[in-house]
Amino acid sequence: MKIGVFVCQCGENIGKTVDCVGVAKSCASIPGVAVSMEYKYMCSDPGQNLVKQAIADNGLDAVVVAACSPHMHEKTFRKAANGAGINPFLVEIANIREHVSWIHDDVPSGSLKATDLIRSAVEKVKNNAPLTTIKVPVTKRALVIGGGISGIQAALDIANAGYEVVLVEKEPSIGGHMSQLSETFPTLDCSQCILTPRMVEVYQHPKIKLLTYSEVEAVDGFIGNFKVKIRKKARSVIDEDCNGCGMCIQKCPTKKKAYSEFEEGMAFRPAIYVPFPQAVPNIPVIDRSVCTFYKTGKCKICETVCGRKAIDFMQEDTILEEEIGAIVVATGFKLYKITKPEPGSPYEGYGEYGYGEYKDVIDGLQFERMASASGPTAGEMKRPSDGKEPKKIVFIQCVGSRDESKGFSYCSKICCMYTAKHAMLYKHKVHDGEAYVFYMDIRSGGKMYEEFVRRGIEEDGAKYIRGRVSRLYEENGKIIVKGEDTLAGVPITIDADMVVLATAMVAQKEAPKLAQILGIPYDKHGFMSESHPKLKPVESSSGGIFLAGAANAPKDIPESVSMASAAAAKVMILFSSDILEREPVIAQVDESTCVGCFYCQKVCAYNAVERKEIKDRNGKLIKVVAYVNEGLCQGCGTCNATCPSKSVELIGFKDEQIFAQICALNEI
Amino acid sequence: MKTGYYPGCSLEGTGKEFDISLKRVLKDLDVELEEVDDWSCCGASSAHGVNHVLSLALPARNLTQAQNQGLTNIMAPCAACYNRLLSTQSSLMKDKVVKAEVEDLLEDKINGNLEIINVIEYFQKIGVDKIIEKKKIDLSWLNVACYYGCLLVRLGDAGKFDDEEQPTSMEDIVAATGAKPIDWNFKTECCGAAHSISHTEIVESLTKKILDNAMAHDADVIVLACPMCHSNLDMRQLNIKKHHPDQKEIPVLYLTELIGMALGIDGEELGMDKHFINTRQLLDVQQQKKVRKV
Amino acid sequence: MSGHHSHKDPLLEEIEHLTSQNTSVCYQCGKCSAGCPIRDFAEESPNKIIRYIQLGLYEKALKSKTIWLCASCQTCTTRCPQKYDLARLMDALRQLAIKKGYKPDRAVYKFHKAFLKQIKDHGRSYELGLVRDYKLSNIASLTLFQDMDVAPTMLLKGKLGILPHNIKGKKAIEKMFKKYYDKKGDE
Amino acid sequence: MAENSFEPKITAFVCNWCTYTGADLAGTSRLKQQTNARLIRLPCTGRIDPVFIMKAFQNGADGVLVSGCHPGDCHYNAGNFHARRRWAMFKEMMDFLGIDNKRLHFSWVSASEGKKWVDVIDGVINTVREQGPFTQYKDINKETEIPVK
Ligand SMILES: Cc1cc2nc3c(=O)[nH]c(=O)nc-3n(C[C@H](O)[C@H](O)[C@H](O)COP(=O)(O)OP(=O)(O)OC[C@H]3O[C@@H](n4cnc5c(N)ncnc54)[C@H](O)[C@@H]3O)c2cc1C
Ligand SMILES: Cc1cc2nc3c(=O)[nH]c(=O)nc-3n(C[C@H](O)[C@H](O)[C@H](O)COP(=O)(O)OP(=O)(O)OC[C@H]3O[C@@H](n4cnc5c(N)ncnc54)[C@H](O)[C@@H]3O)c2cc1C
Ligand code: SF4
Ligand code: SF4
Ligand code: SF4
Ligand code: SF4
Ligand code: SF4
Ligand code: SF4
Ligand code: SF4
Ligand code: SF4
Repeated sequence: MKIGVFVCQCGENIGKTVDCVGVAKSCASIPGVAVSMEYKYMCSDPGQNLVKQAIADNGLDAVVVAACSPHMHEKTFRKAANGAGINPFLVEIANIREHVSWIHDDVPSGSLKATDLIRSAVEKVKNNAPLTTIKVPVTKRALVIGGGISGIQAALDIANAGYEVVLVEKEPSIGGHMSQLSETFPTLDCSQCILTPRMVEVYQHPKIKLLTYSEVEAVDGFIGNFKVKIRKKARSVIDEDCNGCGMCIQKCPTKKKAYSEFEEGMAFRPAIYVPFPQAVPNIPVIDRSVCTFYKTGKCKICETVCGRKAIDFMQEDTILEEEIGAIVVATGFKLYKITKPEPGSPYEGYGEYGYGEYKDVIDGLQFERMASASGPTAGEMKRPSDGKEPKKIVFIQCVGSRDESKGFSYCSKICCMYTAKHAMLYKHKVHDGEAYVFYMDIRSGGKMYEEFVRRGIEEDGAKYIRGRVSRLYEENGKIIVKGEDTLAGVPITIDADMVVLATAMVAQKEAPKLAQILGIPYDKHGFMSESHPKLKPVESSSGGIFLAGAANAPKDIPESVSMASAAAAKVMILFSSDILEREPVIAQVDESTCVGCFYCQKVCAYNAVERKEIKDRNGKLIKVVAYVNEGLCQGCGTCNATCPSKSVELIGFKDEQIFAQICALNEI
Repeated sequence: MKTGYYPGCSLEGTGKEFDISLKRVLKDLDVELEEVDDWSCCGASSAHGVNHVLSLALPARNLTQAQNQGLTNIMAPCAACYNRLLSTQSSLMKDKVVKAEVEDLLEDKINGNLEIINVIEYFQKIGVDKIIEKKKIDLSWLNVACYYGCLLVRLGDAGKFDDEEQPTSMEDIVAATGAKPIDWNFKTECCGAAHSISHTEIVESLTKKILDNAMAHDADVIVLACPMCHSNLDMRQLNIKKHHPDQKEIPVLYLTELIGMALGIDGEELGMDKHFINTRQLLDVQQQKKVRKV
Repeated sequence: MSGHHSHKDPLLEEIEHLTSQNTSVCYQCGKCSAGCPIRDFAEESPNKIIRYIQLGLYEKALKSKTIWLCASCQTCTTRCPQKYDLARLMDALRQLAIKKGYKPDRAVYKFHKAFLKQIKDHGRSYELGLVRDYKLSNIASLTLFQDMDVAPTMLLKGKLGILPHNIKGKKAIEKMFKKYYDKKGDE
Repeated sequence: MAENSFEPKITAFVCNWCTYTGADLAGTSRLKQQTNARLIRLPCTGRIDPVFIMKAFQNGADGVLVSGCHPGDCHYNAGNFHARRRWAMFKEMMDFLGIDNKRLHFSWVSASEGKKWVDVIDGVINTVREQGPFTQYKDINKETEIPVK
């Protein structure tokens, strides 16, 4: 092998404290080095030409450049060498600027170190093999899971960039929690008014395939090349035939058989229903657990009244398969319920607040529905027990959140804001009412957020009391609230007409299951984990899978939307080329020596190691070995260091390469 | 195997009727207890309040007594004793250093295998069916407020036998007697038992709130399972009446007394004549029902 | 890679040792105080007591009447969102107050002492003796004679034994107390 | 070489994303250091095989430093976690071979910790210098069967 060594002076940057001429001279005597030269600015055009020329003149096979950090110019020199016909992976960099000249003043010892580093690079390059970047084709079709505001935003952004999107929502309608909100902080604009147009846009978008009442069942493959199985649950209504006239809903006799999920249990719905009037798609679904026909075999009134013959009692779940290039997970959150915990649940309920026994103790979403003009009380403040207007209302913040003893250590981030909103909405509706807010801290970091909270206190007269409530109980039609004002140091008891609990935003119950299907990590609370908390907040750790909105952590609407657009941008970056090029630094298994212990599989954080069956000519299974999926492997090399039989090696950083470097540095 | 019995000091004194009624009722239910040999005081809140190691050593002595007697479980009817015995065993098993210190004082070893139960758990074990089966008197005219107090359910890390905030186990037993357990708000509110003698003014105020809430929810009687709570809720009504002449009285019964009433046992045999608040009226109705039934 | 070893006040270390907990976990939410039965009778709220400790104002905590009024009901401990066992802190502070010579609430302290004396002398608590001893040590406090009203009734109803019940293992208990106090010094 | 002028050879195995970049930063900030360390850049500390360390000692390194991202900050999610689990094993192996633990060091240096890098590397060099030259490599060669190249 003929190797060329090129020592850069970087003007005075290297030249001043490293004897470049001397170094180049002594490197010439390293076995295998055919030419060794120095130059003032190696990265400049003349410098690069010098390298190219030397390659051509000497018929070099490999190149070592001793210059600045590889993070600066590795790419530059790989490209230059490639221009002269050398495989880019036969170029190694010795960092003699950041790691030598800039940190050492002593010329002799600095020069010695520079020589050592070059020798180490030379020995490594001798063991390098020509490699080609990995090219994977990209299916330019995105899957968005979850149709809340985050999923809607991501789907629209990607679709508007011209790519196809499959949007999967598990409920009968898209819209998520935002569709339940009355007005939104910090502007108090109507939630439905800004959301509905976007829902409709999704429905009408030619590039978006909307699958509601559907769930992702399996995901195979890797970045650019996923295969996704989606279960479309039986609606009992044929989508294509239904025109959303609503006759079936009107005539269904089971008017009060089920609590409306959308109204948070404060109203009823029949067996056949759409969650709310603006639902998208406006196609009803039959809840088979409630429908008289499914229970007794009689009724079918809906079928009779349906002019479009759209009811299909025999409909079954269908499984769709989709080819997908990138995935956005936007499955949102759930609100913590204070009811008694289910057996086996790691979370404690709120016994001291009555485990949800008292009718006039409601949660934030129930308040949203009560405040909403289209809600069960048509926007009037009427407490659930007797429909009276509450004159004294107490809001309690941090219920569930920041409560280690209930299992949730984190702050839910939005409840300070929505409580302030609730107090304001209440005061706007009940002018002679009193609103008290029990809080621990007010967290209102955001544009116009603090000003919003102050307005609630200063203009609308909400009374804020710093302290956690110890107990709630019902006495004579009042909810007795036992608190302490920790600022004044006095106990406070309030006989409230209604109490609203700002309960924690928690992960979807099924989120861990979905994360496992996708092969992405989730935190101990069930929120999907980002790849890096600062620099890769929308990437999951699996290539091609991105996160948006409250599925990742408690978030408000502006944050959810920004994250969704960011995730969409990441998808578009991926889709902007037909093929994906990746450094070939990936692990590779030697099937002949692999003993199939799968320790490598256990340590791989990317699920990149798969099982592969080796069969003989007759199809008889000989053994099962590890196989590294190129698309998933990120090249960390952990498997390599773990393998007891040394059967999996990280290309570019193989054992021989590192050994060669070690030996070169420590010549006895 | 018999259940070990740790009556505790109060059941020899102020809580005598708890002991009397318990033993009387068990006779009718055909179950027997075996008293822990030469048991000593558990130190209650006094030792606990001022001295950590002693607060463990005193109950621990009873654990070793029971162990040495070959018992596998101890039933302690007094909520304070129950709490002390249970948490002592649990904390000694968790903290080896303190365990060694205590064992040094005791000159004996703790094995940590005793099952420590309270009177409610004990009746759960005997089975509510047995009460229903042996029931002789209709108590459906009686509204009962079940009072747990604080120590019975707040066991910290030591264990859990019922919900800390909304317990219902006593209600289940009361329902088996035929009486009607009512819903009320102060069943786990503290009556200040620790200050029973030292700060009567506090105890009076706390007790009054509890009594008033029970009566506001139409309770005819308060039923409980702790001699300390009993002396507060029963005896203190006299003091309260001194300061609040209009205060209504409400009889306070031990759970065992209520069970005894349902089994048709005479009030005197249950020690119900020892209360400060008269139980005569209750017993009269009980007698009428008895006569009518015959 | 060594951990941080911040310097801690010896008194704080003793408190944390006695309670086996880190005082800093309390975030001063006041939920303990809000549910405390003696809150209305105490000038300083229970959460203030732990705040004093956090601020290093140990004397204020040890002098506070609140630690003596605490009824050991565990309500605070049961409901603390940070799982801080405040009842145990109250125990520890009472012990420390005695040890450091701070004046305890007379009524409470004398009661505890009288109670323990009964156990030491008899192995069980002998209530008449307890009331007697307790009263004797509290001549100054007139209000406490109130209880004498009920004592005769109790005697009549057979609820107070006239003679103490001495257990067989009485000697062993006495020895236990002695051994303990010899080691720790009388408190 | 005289005892007082002994200059140890240190081989440092560092991850590309955190420590290598941190060392770059020390360079850009012109933070002066002793010249004894030679860095070997690996994608992740998870790639570091115990054999690398043995190999370095066998070939005459006087000290070894392993440094990567802070726990929880690993560029590859969990590589440094696996590395840390292995480090405990290294220590045992060192004991077994009778190599003083003062010759093998571990640290976390992030991409922004140029100053920390200097402190770490100078600390390691000074500690190893105090140990004197490492001469037992021949014994190790006998005891272990890793062939020396
Ligand atoms: C009481 C209350 C008041 C609020 N008020 C405001 C406010 O005034 N201003 C503000 O900015 N924010 C407010 N918020 C926050 C706001 O609701 C959230 O920021 C927003 O809803 C997050 O949107 P998302 O799309 O990420 O999640 P979601 O709205 O939860 O949507 C997630 C969607 O994914 C679907 N899904 C879940 N799992 C799956 C699955 N496995 N497969 C397919 N689909 C799935 C769900 O059905 C849902 O439709 C409030 C929140 C609450 C609780
Ligand atoms: C003391 C302090 C500590 C912090 N600690 C943390 C932390 O621990 N974690 C964390 O996540 N965040 C932290 N932050 C916040 C973090 O610094 C910011 O979030 C981040 O720097 C924002 O990045 P930016 O690019 O938006 O703005 P900037 O960092 O301000 O960058 C803006 C750039 O634009 C240039 N510029 C300005 N005007 C013009 C113009 N007209 N034309 C051309 N160029 C222009 C500026 O020169 C500058 O280079 C901290 C902030 C402070 C002040
Ligand atoms: S290659 Fe690097 S070291 Fe050389 S001149 Fe360019 S910047 Fe300077
Ligand atoms: S199913 Fe039929 S009746 Fe019902 S909305 Fe659709 S078209 Fe109308
Ligand atoms: S068949 Fe079911 S859904 Fe249809 S009208 Fe009857 S109850 Fe309603
Ligand atoms: S946002 Fe406010 S109310 Fe919600 S958990 Fe955080 S501090 Fe508590
Ligand atoms: S660790 Fe090595 S031997 Fe084991 S399965 Fe993986 S590659 Fe094969
Ligand atoms: S190199 Fe890392 S990412 Fe690739 S297979 Fe091995 S452990 Fe997994
Ligand atoms: S409840 Fe717990 S965290 Fe809150 S103030 Fe009391 S001790 Fe502190
Ligand atoms: S244990 Fe003491 S401080 Fe805690 S709630 Fe009970 S009385 Fe109050």
